[in-house]
Amino acid sequence: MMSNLTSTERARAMLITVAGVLIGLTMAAVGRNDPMGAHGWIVLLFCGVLFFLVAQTLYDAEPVEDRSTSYYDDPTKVGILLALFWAVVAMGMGVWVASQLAWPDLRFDAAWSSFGRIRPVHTSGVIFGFGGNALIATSYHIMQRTSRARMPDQVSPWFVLLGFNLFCVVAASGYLMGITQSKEYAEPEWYADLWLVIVWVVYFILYIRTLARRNEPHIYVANWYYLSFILVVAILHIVNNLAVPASFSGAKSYSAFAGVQDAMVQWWYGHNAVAFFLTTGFLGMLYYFLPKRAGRPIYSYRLSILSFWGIVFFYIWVGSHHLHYTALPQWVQTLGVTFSVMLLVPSWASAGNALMTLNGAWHKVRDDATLRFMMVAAVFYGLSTFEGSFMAIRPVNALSHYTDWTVGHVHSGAMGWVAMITFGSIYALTPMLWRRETMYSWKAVEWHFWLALSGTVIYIFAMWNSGITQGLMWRTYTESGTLRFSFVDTLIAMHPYYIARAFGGLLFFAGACICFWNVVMTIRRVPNHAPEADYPTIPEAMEPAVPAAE
Amino acid sequence: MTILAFLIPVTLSMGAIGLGVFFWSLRSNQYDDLSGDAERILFDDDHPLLAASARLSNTTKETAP
Amino acid sequence: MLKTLLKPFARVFEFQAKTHYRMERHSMALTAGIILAAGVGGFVEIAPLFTIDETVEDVADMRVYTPLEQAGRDIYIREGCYACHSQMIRTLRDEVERYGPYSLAVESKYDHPMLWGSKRTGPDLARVGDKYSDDWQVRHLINPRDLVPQSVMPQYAFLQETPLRTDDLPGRLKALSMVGVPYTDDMIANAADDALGQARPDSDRASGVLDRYGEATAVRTFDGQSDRLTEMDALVAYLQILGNLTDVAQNTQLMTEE
Amino acid sequence: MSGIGTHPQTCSGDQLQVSSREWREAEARAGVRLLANGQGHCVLSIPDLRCGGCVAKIERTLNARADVVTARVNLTLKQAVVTFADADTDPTCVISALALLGYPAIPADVAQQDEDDTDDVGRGLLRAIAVAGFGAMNIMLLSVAVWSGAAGETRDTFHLISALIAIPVVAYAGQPFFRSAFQALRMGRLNMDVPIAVAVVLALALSLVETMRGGEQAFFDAAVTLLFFLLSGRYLDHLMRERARSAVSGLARLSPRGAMLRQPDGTLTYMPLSSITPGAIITIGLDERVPVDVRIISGSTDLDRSLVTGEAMPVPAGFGDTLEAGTLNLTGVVEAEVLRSADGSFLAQMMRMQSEAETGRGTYVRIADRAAQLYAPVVHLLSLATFVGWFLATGEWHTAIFIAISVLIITCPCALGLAVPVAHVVASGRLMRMGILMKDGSALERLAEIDRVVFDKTGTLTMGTAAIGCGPGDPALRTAAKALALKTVHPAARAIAMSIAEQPCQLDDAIEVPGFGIAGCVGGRAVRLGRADWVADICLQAKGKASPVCAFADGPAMSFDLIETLRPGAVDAISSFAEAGIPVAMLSGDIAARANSIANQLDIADVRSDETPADKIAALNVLRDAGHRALMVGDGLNDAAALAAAHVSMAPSSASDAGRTAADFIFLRDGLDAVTAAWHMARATARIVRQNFALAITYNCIAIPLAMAGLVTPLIAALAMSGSSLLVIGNALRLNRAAKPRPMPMPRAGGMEVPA
Repeated sequence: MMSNLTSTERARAMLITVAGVLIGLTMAAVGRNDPMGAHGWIVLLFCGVLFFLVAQTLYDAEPVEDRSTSYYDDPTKVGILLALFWAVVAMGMGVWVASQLAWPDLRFDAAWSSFGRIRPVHTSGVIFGFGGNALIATSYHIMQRTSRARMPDQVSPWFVLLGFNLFCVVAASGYLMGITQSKEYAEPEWYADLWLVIVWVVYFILYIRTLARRNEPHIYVANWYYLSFILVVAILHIVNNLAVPASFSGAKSYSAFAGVQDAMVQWWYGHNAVAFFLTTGFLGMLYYFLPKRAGRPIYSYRLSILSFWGIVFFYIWVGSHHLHYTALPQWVQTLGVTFSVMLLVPSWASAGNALMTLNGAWHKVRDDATLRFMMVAAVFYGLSTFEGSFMAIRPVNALSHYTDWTVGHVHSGAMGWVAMITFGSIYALTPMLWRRETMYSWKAVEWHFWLALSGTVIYIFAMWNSGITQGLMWRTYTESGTLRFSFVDTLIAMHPYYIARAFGGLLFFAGACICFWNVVMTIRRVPNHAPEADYPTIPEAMEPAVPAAE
Repeated sequence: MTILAFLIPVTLSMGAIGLGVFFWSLRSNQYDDLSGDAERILFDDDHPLLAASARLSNTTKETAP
Repeated sequence: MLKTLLKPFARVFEFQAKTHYRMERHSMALTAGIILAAGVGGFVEIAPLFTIDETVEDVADMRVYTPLEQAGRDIYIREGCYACHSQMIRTLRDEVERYGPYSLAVESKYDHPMLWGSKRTGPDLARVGDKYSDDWQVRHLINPRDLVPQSVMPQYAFLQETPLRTDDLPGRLKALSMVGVPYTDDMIANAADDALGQARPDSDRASGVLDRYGEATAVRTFDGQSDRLTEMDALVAYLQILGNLTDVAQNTQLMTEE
Repeated sequence: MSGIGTHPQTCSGDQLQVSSREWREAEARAGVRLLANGQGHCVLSIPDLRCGGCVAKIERTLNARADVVTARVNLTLKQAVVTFADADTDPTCVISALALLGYPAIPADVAQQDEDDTDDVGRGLLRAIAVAGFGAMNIMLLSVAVWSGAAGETRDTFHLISALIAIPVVAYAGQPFFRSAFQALRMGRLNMDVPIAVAVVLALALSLVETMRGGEQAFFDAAVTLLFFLLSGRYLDHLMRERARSAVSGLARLSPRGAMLRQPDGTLTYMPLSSITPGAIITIGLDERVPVDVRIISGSTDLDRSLVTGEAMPVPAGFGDTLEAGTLNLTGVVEAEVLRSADGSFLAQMMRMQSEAETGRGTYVRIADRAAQLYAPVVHLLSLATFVGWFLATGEWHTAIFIAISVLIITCPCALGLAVPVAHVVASGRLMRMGILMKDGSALERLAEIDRVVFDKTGTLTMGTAAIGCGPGDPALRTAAKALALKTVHPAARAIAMSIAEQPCQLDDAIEVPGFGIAGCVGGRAVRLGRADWVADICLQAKGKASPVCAFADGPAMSFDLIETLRPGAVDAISSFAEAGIPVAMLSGDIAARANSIANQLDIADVRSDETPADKIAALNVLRDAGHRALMVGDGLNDAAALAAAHVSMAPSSASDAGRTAADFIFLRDGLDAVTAAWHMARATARIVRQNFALAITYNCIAIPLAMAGLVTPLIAALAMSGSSLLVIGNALRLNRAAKPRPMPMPRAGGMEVPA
């Protein structure tokens, strides 16, 4: 991996790792009687290992490969493996956390293993670890292929990828030590936020420079989606994490806004993190890998551009639908409803566009599990966005808010759409990256698909049932006008659904493990037996059965 | 809701950036050959296109009529 | 490294110069540019005229958290209690009947960050203050299943043994005052003593707490151990004050909506 | 080479051959435009470009060439833009390379390419839509906030922000409407943009006043959303016209750009048309169009004078004959003396006639503008009445003005501005799928109103290419005729070769005598195929037969009678027009015999033959003056001007370029059923547009009283406006299912034989 870097690049990489070690050292020293000190050691260890890796190869021979005739794929390869590593770790945490809700004593007798601390490890682990790494890896691949130009330099992709993973490690370890800002999906503390800003700015500059030196004049629509993902997440992250540290030697910080203002900013960020991190980023992935795997162009390229501008405009204003019936002024809530419902239009435009692309290639979807992953992802994207718009309406929200229904909606989007499209893209990408004919075992891909699908469906149904039951039980009155159920009664009613949810999560987790195993085996061993049918894309009759829209 | 005095300008400026990018995309005629661009990704041969200038200097190529 | 980093900006400057020249040629684009520039300029001047209604009610008797309560709140955040407990009673009849008057914006005015929460695996805690005795809270935190057999809440027995760190409390209050919480210098200076004082009703520091944070401040040995100041003291102190920072909601509550 | 035939041959065959290849290269090179950095830039139109695979293949081969800097294929416009290293590289080698790949390419008309290279109007509209969209979105957000309850200072602030957004947006995005409204007013007539501009400006002004006063209601969002909807309607209209125009302009130009001039020292040099003066000597090679009006001074040839007579049958021309510019030189290479300069030539006259006829049609007032004439005054009067009424009733001028302007806003012209273009876009999409290209929206409107149909014979009712009826019995003569026919490009000979099934016999020293025919000898006996009087030189029997004739020296002579086959669907097209009670006429440049035989065969009563282009225009003008609206279907070979003069016109894809640019509709497939299909579609669209107007009127009848009663708040205005627009667009989209053309009747057995 390191052999492809020239000596100057290795020197620069080493310089950066040395800087990292120094930062770790200062954090450890300054924060010695504060959990931040532990983070100092972690940073030191992380950069130290990297330093050792780079130092080893400092005096090796210069790389011989002619850079102008090939793309730079090493970071993408490492990115995919890291994404799968985080998937397994974070989904494992998810299963553990879900089981803790069913059987509370399923924990170690130590502070770090309580539900409150390991839940954020699951959420940040899946969103940033699995989703973030997958987005970075696929964006490296897509921006080079669609611009038909290599990345401008070879250090910044590593800096972004490994810097981002350092952020994930610091975040996860921090939660276990109790370092959190308690703002959902923005829990990491102030120094981790600052570090992410640096990484993200370098990522944005890397992306823009690659596009600037493109040899293909047209910038493919997937790049638009990725660019909006990077730019808007940067703005959201900065605005939501404005905070004053209690002291520069401690991890604790206090958010700049308070009460109802902080609620508005948090959920302006919260929903747009979903919008721009988990939707536009992965739509970019969909618009590249689905056509590539199906061997057919997108049904209507003009529609994909139109829905891009639609999504970018509509999503920004819908945050307040998380705060119905709260102390937020009435008109801000109504505003959230109006735009959440209008948001359905661009969302379903993308979902429809993806499914219509498969028109005429359904036999491939039947035979090729990877394409089936992407197709199911598009279906779930349509379902979860419809469910989202529906839940944003005030009376429905009155029932669903604070219940498990919200959790069901989140997971129909996360497991059904985000995870499925990522697994599909990884299965499409891995043979290409490691120059293999197909995945190591196509049966494993089929197994993973059915495990993932059944896991998701079980999870969602469990949460729908428990959510609606909980919501209704809270508001049930006896004839004499008193509340019929105490809160504990509702908790007792949840127990069977929590078990079902844990089981669904277990299936999904098993699928992720199979995927990790399959990818590793694809890398390590060339399949000796001829794989029956993991269909490489054969460009069949190019005429779509339904003539393209425009 | 004094926070809106902060959130609205942020969102309006993001909208303005979007508009600026749209104008740039119009000027650099990104929308000339939509059906062609949709198909183009299907046929890349997985190695980068040499920049036009680089290709010209590379004279070893055959010049069949 | 810097040179390569600045290279794109060189292109941006050159791009800007080129567009400027081109804009001059297209008079229409130039007029549009001027209008937009004027618009933004106008916006900045007129901005001070902006007065978005202050929807947060201003109430006299709203008080800030004492150092002990604030420390308890930080522990509440550290342990991730917000993952299962919300602190926002909605304007719905069943919630008002189950939890008490619906929460007003002023009540979370000094919450940095707000803990309204988004999931109720456990009950809403917005008005749990003084609903249970200190002793109930302590025994429930040590092992929830002792008091509520079906509870799925984790045990926090270690809080009873972990001493509360008070040396960083002034720094925390100072940071909070920087983000807008009206802590006086006097409060910041005596933060550590006030924290201990609030848990030691008979000690001399207790009087300092009362005159700084008001007579109604609860000064009790929250965790039942009068010899040590533990994190349990802080957390229970925080739980007992939830909903009691101001009683504007109780006495101004109208008939709830719906 | 024995001097067969009576006309001296001055220059040898091969030297003239060279000139025609040189001419072709020069012609192509003229298509290359010089770029600033010294590189050549050329646009090649590649008609059978279909998929991404072809794009990738072409680009890979072209980019691999040393002399090509970049080659980029545009699949939508089916064009390839090639940049050469230096400006004077010869594009024909690229064209041959493409032909090798299986993609024949013709240099697209570069001159025309410049104009629509940067389609400024479309881009300007798109920019305006983007700005209006941005404004509408953000103001809608702030307005929804105000409507859902933000009151007091917050509302004033939001009104202020909306104002700050609305002023630049309306100033920038409203310009297309303000400009055209201003021009219309300056000329003292009302068009549709006047009410729009007035409504937007007044809405903005009123809202600003309300903001300053701190009033509750402001119409910023109404003004900007109105602009957004109408701009999209205008863009759709423009897009449709652009799509039709690019389909037409993609084809090769009619008259060449230059000619091979005979210099005093005898050498041949390529000179652009503009520098050719009367009296100069030029050579015209094989298969070249005559650039200017000339008189032949040496050599003889066959000419395709279809541009003048409309007859594709070649006509011989020899020493002393004058050739009109635009005619096609088929078989012989000739030297000729220039009579008139390029812009005085026959072709230029034809073009001028056509453009005059087209401007005549320009006066056709589109249905939207016609409705505006009615709509604008009524609405303005009503709003004035409201103002006066309220002022009298309440005495305060402010509420009066507020309600008056709300009347103006609520009667939004979206139904006019948006529905008509949407209906036309949907119709043009449907027609495109049926293989019919439509030039612009007004063509569809005009086609719906026709009450007369006029057909041109050759190339429209008939297939245009000659076909052989019956041939001679004697096999030896048939094989000889086939062998001879294969030697020449003459269309009649080609038809003969196709109609004879047997293998051609061995033929030695065949000579083509341009203007007469082909001679050769088979097994020692001389044989000739060509004009009757020329064949008669070696075989007496041939005299008096209808040419072309084929005969051995002193052997039996046999003549081939060339016949014209009818276009498939011709009979049904005529009969369906007759059923609908629309009289059908036929104008033909052909001789009376052939014209009448086809006419009674299709039972067309009104037939006029031997019509020159001028006669056709006169006939059409007579119809127009009599108040009839005539549809002219012709291939425009000689009657391009007539096509332009008719109320609405249609041409087959085989028509000449002049015809294609003049016609409103071009049907790509051979069948004439396309004419009836287009007509049905036009009537269906007219019905939908009428329904839309009915919808708009009913909407206005509900909305105006409401507004006059002062009940209209910005929320109701927004809902009403978007509701009415969506309603009307929905109705227009119904066109997709409606008006399915009647299932295609089975064409009857084979074409009808008609003596040529």
